Amino acid sequence: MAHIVTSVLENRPVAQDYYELRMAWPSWAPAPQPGQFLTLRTVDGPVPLLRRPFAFSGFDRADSAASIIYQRRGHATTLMTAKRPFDPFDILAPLGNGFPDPKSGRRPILIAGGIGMGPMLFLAERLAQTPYPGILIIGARSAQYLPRVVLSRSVQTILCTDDGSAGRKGTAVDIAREEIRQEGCAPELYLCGPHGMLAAGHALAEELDAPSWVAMEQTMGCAVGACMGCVVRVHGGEEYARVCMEGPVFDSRTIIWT
Amino acid sequence: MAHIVTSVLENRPVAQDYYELRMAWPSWAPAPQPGQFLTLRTVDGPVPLLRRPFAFSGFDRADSAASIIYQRRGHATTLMTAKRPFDPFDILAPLGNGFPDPKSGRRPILIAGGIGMGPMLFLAERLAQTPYPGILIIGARSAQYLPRVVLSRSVQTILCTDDGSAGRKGTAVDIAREEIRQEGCAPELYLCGPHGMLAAGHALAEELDAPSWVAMEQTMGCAVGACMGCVVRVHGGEEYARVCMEGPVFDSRTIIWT
Amino acid sequence: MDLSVRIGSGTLPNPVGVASGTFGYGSEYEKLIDLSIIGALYTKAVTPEPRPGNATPRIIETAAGMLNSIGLANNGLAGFKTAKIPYLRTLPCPAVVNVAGSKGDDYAKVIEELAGEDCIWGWEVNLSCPNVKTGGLALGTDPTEVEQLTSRLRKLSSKPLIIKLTPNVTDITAIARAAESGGADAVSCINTLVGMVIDTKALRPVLPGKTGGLSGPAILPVGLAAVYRVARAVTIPVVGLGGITEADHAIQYLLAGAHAIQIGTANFIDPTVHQKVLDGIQAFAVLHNLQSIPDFHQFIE
Amino acid sequence: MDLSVRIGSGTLPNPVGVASGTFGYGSEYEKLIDLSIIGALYTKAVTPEPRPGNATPRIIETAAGMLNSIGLANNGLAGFKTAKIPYLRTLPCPAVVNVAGSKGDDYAKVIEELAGEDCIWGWEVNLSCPNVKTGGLALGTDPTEVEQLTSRLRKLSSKPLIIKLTPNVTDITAIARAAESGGADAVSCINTLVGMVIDTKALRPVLPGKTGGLSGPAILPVGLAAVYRVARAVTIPVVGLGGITEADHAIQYLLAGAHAIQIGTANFIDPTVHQKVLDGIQAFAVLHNLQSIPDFHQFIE
Ligand SMILES: Cc1cc2nc3c(=O)[nH]c(=O)nc-3n(C[C@H](O)[C@H](O)[C@H](O)COP(=O)(O)OP(=O)(O)OC[C@H]3O[C@@H](n4cnc5c(N)ncnc54)[C@H](O)[C@@H]3O)c2cc1C
Ligand SMILES: Cc1cc2nc3c(=O)[nH]c(=O)nc-3n(C[C@H](O)[C@H](O)[C@H](O)COP(=O)(O)OP(=O)(O)OC[C@H]3O[C@@H](n4cnc5c(N)ncnc54)[C@H](O)[C@@H]3O)c2cc1C
Ligand SMILES: Cc1cc2nc3c(=O)[nH]c(=O)nc-3n(C[C@H](O)[C@H](O)[C@H](O)COP(=O)(O)O)c2cc1C
Ligand SMILES: Cc1cc2nc3c(=O)[nH]c(=O)nc-3n(C[C@H](O)[C@H](O)[C@H](O)COP(=O)(O)O)c2cc1C
Ligand code: FES
Ligand code: FES
Repeated sequence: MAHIVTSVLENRPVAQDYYELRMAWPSWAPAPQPGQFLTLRTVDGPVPLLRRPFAFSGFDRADSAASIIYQRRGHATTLMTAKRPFDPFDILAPLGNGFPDPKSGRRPILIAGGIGMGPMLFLAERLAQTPYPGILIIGARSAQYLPRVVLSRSVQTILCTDDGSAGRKGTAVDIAREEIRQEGCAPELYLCGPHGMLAAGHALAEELDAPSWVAMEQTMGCAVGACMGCVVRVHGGEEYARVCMEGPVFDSRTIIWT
Repeated sequence: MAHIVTSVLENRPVAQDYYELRMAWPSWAPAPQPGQFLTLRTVDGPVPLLRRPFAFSGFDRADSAASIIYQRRGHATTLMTAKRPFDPFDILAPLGNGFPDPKSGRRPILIAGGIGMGPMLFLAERLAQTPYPGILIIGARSAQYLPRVVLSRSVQTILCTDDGSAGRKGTAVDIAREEIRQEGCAPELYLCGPHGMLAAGHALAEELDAPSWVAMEQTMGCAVGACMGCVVRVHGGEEYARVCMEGPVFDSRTIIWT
Repeated sequence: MDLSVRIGSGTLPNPVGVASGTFGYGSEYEKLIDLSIIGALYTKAVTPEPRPGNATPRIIETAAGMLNSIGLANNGLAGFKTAKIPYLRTLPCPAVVNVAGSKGDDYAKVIEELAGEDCIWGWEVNLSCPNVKTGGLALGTDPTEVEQLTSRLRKLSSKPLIIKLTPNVTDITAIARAAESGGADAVSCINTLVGMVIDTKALRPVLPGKTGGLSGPAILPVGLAAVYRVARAVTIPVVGLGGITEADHAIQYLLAGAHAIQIGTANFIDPTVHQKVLDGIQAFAVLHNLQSIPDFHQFIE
Repeated sequence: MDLSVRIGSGTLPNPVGVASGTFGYGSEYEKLIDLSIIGALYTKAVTPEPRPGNATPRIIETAAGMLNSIGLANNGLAGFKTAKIPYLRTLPCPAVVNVAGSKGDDYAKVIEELAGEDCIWGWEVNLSCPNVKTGGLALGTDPTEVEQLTSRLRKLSSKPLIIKLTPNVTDITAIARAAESGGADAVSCINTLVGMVIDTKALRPVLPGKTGGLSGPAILPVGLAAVYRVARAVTIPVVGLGGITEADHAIQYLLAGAHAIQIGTANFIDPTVHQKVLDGIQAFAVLHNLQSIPDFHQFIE
C-alpha cells in the first residue's frame, strides 16, 4: 500500500455513464492485483471530503499503466469525468486482498454486473494468460451499459442484458448457470456487482457445491483498516470483517447474506 | 436589482493576478452604473458558499456586455480564473448606489488602488463622455500590477507605483495632491481601493475642503440589505450603514475613519 | 395535496418559510422573488430598544458554512412600528415577528406592544442568540426559565407562539418540553451553533466578538438530529431549520418529523431556493401520494 | 524551538497527535507514513468486553464533514492485551489509550488492568461517544459525574489522564472544570457533534442507529470556540481537535489556547497531513519567533 501522486493518461467513456480512466504507474509502486482497489481524492478542498474507492480494471507493467472503470453517480464521480491527461491523480493503492487463483481442475466463471465490471475484466485478462482461462459473463440492464470497447479478444466473453437489447437475455447469474450446465464443468465462481447479484451468485455456488468469491462494497472512511467503517457481517468468531482489509474479496460462504 | 444567469464572454489576465471578465448583458436587465456591483456564485455546491461581490469595471449597451476586474486572492477568485467563454455566470446585479455626478465647476479626480481599479475605469470612461472629464490616477505596488491593457485613450490617466518601477513614484493620493496643486483646480475626489488609501483620500479632501466619494468594502452575506452583515460605521443617527444598500459609495465625511 | 400547516390558532399556506435574520422584513427581496409563495416570513429580531449591532466584520465563511455576529442589529420597537409595520401590512405572506432581548421583560414588552397588529401572524421567540451577552449562557438553555417565560408570553397574545431553540444545549428535548408546558404552539430549531475562526495572519479572532453563530450546509446534520429528537419529545408542531439549501434537505426535515421548515443562509446564495424547495416538496408528495404534511411523518419511527 | 508538550507526569515530543478512532492502533498507517513524527497516537476506544460495533452503513459523507456510527467496535480488554499491546511496544511514538464504556466501572476496569503497561503513555477518557446508548445522554454531560469518575480514575494510575469532552452540552467549561477538580492532567475537545442524515429515496435514516457523530472541516469553528472557552476556564492543558485538515487550522487551535492538537478525519483524506501540520506549526513559530508552545497563547486574550 502506498500514497501515490501520479497522473491521468486517459479518461474515456466506455458505455453509458461508464468511463475508463488510465493512470501512469510508477515503477516503485507495488503492482495491483485483480480484486484490489485504490482510493482517490477528486479535489483539494473539503467537498467531496472522503476519498472514493474504485477497483482496478487493468494493469500493464510494460506500459507502466493501471486503469479503473467507474460509473458517474454523485459528486465525486461527476468531477472525475472532467479529468484530463496529465492532471495529477492522488491515490492510495493497491488496497485490499485480491482474488485467489482457482482451485486445480476448476473452471473459473467470472460474473460481472454494473460497476463490478472493472475487476472482472482485470481478472479475466489475467486468467487468459494461465492454463485455466475463465468465461467472463457481463450483465447489464440494456445494450448501452455494455462496455464493448474495453472487451479483450483473448477472453471468452458472454454479454447479456435484462431486457434482451443486446447479447443474451437474462441476468448474468442465470446465464452462468446455463453455461455451467452446458459445459458440464466443475466451476469456481468469481463475482463483482450489485449486492443482489452477489447473493444470487452465492446461492448458485451453494446449489453447485462450488467455491465462490465475491468482491464486496461498503462505504469507506480510511480504506486502510483503521476506522472500522467498512465492515460486512461474516460468520465465525468476529461478527464483522473489514471490506478494506479482510476484503474486498471474500469466500461467499463467510458472508452473512441478508 | 435582478437575478441574472448570463454567460461569460471573455476572461483574460490584465496585470499580475488581475483578470478582466466580460459577460453578456441581457437587454431586459437594468444597466449597471459606475460604483455599482454584482455578486456571483462560483460553483453549485457548498464550497465556496457565499456569493462574492465585484464592482463593475465597464458596461456597453451597444455590445450588450458588462465587465468586472478581479484579483485572484482566495478560493472563489481562483475558481473564477478558470471560467471560459460561454460558461454560465450566475449573478445578482446591479447592486448598490453608484457614484454621483461631480458638482458643477468641480474637476473629478479619480483615485484607484489595487482591486479598486475596476469601478474607477468605469467612472472615468463615463465622465470622459461628459463636459466634465476627470483625471484617473492608478496606483500600484509596482509595474506588473498596472492594468495597461484595459486603459482607455479617451481618459487622461496617470500611472504611479510605490517603488517607481513604472509611472510616477508615490502613492496615488500623493500624486493626486500634486496634480491638483499644479492644475490649481477645485477638485471632487472619487476613490476606490484599500482602506488606508480611502482614509488618506478623505484626509486630502478635508485639507482641500473638497467633496469626496469613497467606495467601501465589507464582507457580505446577502448583498441586498437584508442581513446587516456588511456595515461600516458612519456619523449621524444610525451608527452603521450597509455597504450593499446605503453604499458602496459614501460621502467620505459620513464615514467614521478609525 | 394540502400544503397548509396549522400552528396554534393560525394556519400557514405552505411549510416553506424564510428564517429570521436572513430575509430582513421582506422588502429587501421583493425585487428578486415573488413573496406570495412564502409560507412564513420570520422577521429580523425585534428588541425593545434599537441596537446598532456588533463591530465588523460580522460575517466570515467557513467550510460549507458561515459564522455571523450581527448582534441583533435592529431599529427597536418604536422603529419597527414606524418603519416596518406599514410594509408588513402589504406583505402577501404571513409575517412572524422574531422577538429577542436580554431578559424576560424585553420579550414581554415587544409582544405586548405589537399584540394588536393584525399584520403580524405570530411570534417566534429567539431564546438562543449566542451573539448577545446575557451574562453568560443564552436564556434558552434552562428548562425552568423557558417554561416560565413561555407561559408569561402566552398570556400576552393569542397569536401563534413559536419558541426557537438553540442547539447549544445538553438536551434540546428538555427545552422543547418546557416550551410545550409553558403553552407554546410550536418550537422551531435550530438556531446557529457557537463557532469561532481565528485569523492566523492578523493573530486575532476574525469576529471582534470572538465567537459567532454557525449556519449553512455544515450544520444540516445537527439540525436534523435535533428535529428528529424534538419531534419525538413534544406533541406540538416542530419547525425545522439549519442548513437547508435544496428540496432534498427540506424533505429530510419533514420526514424527520417537522411540520414546516425555514430557509436561512441559502437565501443569500440562491434567491430562487424557496421556489425550488416548495416545488420539490410537492413533487415528493405526489410521488408518494401524500395528502398533507403530517403524512410525511409516517415513514420514520 | 521546543515543540514538546508537558501533560501531567508525561511529555509529548510534539503537539500534533492523531485522534482516536481514525488511526486504529498505528499499524494500519505504518506503511504510509513515518509514525515516529507523531506527537501522540490516541488509540481506538478500548472497552472491557469486545464490541462488534453497529450495523452498517457506519459512515456517510455530509457537506464538508462525515457522520460515523462505528459504535466503539473493538476487541475488548483481553483482545487488546493479546493483539495490540505487543504492537504498541514497538511504536516509535507515545500511545494514549482511549478508554470507553457505558458506566464508571468499565472505565476503571480498563485503566486498572492496563496501568502497569509501560508502552502506554497515558489515558484519554472518552465520556462523549454519542453512539453508545448509556440510557440517554452521554456520561460526560454532567459535571458531578465527571468529577467523580475523574477522581476515581485518577487513583488508578499516575500516567497522564486526559478527559475528552463532548461538545453536545450546554456549558463545556463546566465539564472541563469538573475534570480539572477531579484531578485530570488535561482535557481534550471536541468529540463529534450529534448529527443525522435521512435517505429520501429509501425513506429512512442512512445510519441504522439513526444519529451519528459529525466530524471533519464542517465542525472546525465549533471545536475552536470550545477550545477557546475551555482554555480560559481551566489551568490544565487543553488538547484541541475537530476539523483540522491543514496547518492553519492547527495553528488556530494553538492560538486559541490549546497546548496540543489531534488530527482525526483528515487522516482518511491525506495520510501526509500530519507532517504538513507539524511543518506548518514550526514555520509559524519561526516566523513569530516563538520558543515553545505556550508562546502561541500570547496573542489572543
Ligand atoms: C471496494 C470498492 C470498490 C469499488 N469499485 C468501483 C468501481 O470499480 N467502479 C465504480 O464505478 N464504483 C466502484 N465503487 C463504488 C464507488 O466508490 C462509488 O460509486 C463512489 O464512491 C461514488 O461517489 P460519488 O461522490 O460520485 O457519489 P455519492 O453521491 O457520494 O454516492 C453514490 C453512492 O456511492 C456510495 N459511496 C459514497 N462514498 C463512498 C465511499 N467513500 N466508499 C464507498 N462507497 C461510497 C454511496 O453510499 C452511494 O450509494 C467501489 C466501492 C468500493 C467500496
Ligand atoms: C462592494 C465590493 C466590491 C468589490 N469589488 C471588487 C472588485 O472589483 N475586484 C476585486 O478583485 N475584488 C472586489 N471585491 C473584493 C472581493 O469580493 C474579494 O476579493 C473576494 O470575495 C475574495 O473571494 P475569495 O474566495 O477569492 O477569497 P477569500 O479567501 O474568501 O477572501 C479573501 C478576502 O476577501 C474578503 N471576502 C471574502 N468573502 C467576501 C464576501 N462575501 N464579501 C466581501 N468580501 C469578502 C475576505 O474578507 C478576505 O479579505 C469587492 C468587495 C466588495 C464588498
Ligand atoms: C446573518 C444571520 C442573522 C441571523 N439573525 C437571527 C435573528 O435575528 N434571530 C434569530 O432567531 N435567528 C437568527 N439567525 C439564525 C437563523 O434564523 C437560522 O436559525 C440559522 O441561520 C440556521 O439556519 P440556516 O443554516 O438555514 O441559515 C441568523 C442567521 C444568520 C445567518
Ligand atoms: C470514524 C471515527 C471513529 C471515532 N472513534 C472514536 C473513539 O473510539 N473514541 C473517541 O474518543 N473518539 C472517536 N472519534 C472522534 C474523533 O477522535 C474526533 O474527536 C472527532 O472526529 C473530531 O475530530 P476531526 O474533525 O478531526 O475528525 C471518532 C471519529 C471518527 C471519524
Ligand atoms: S474503511 Fe476504515 S476500516 Fe475499512
Ligand atoms: S450584505 Fe446583507 S445587508 Fe449588506
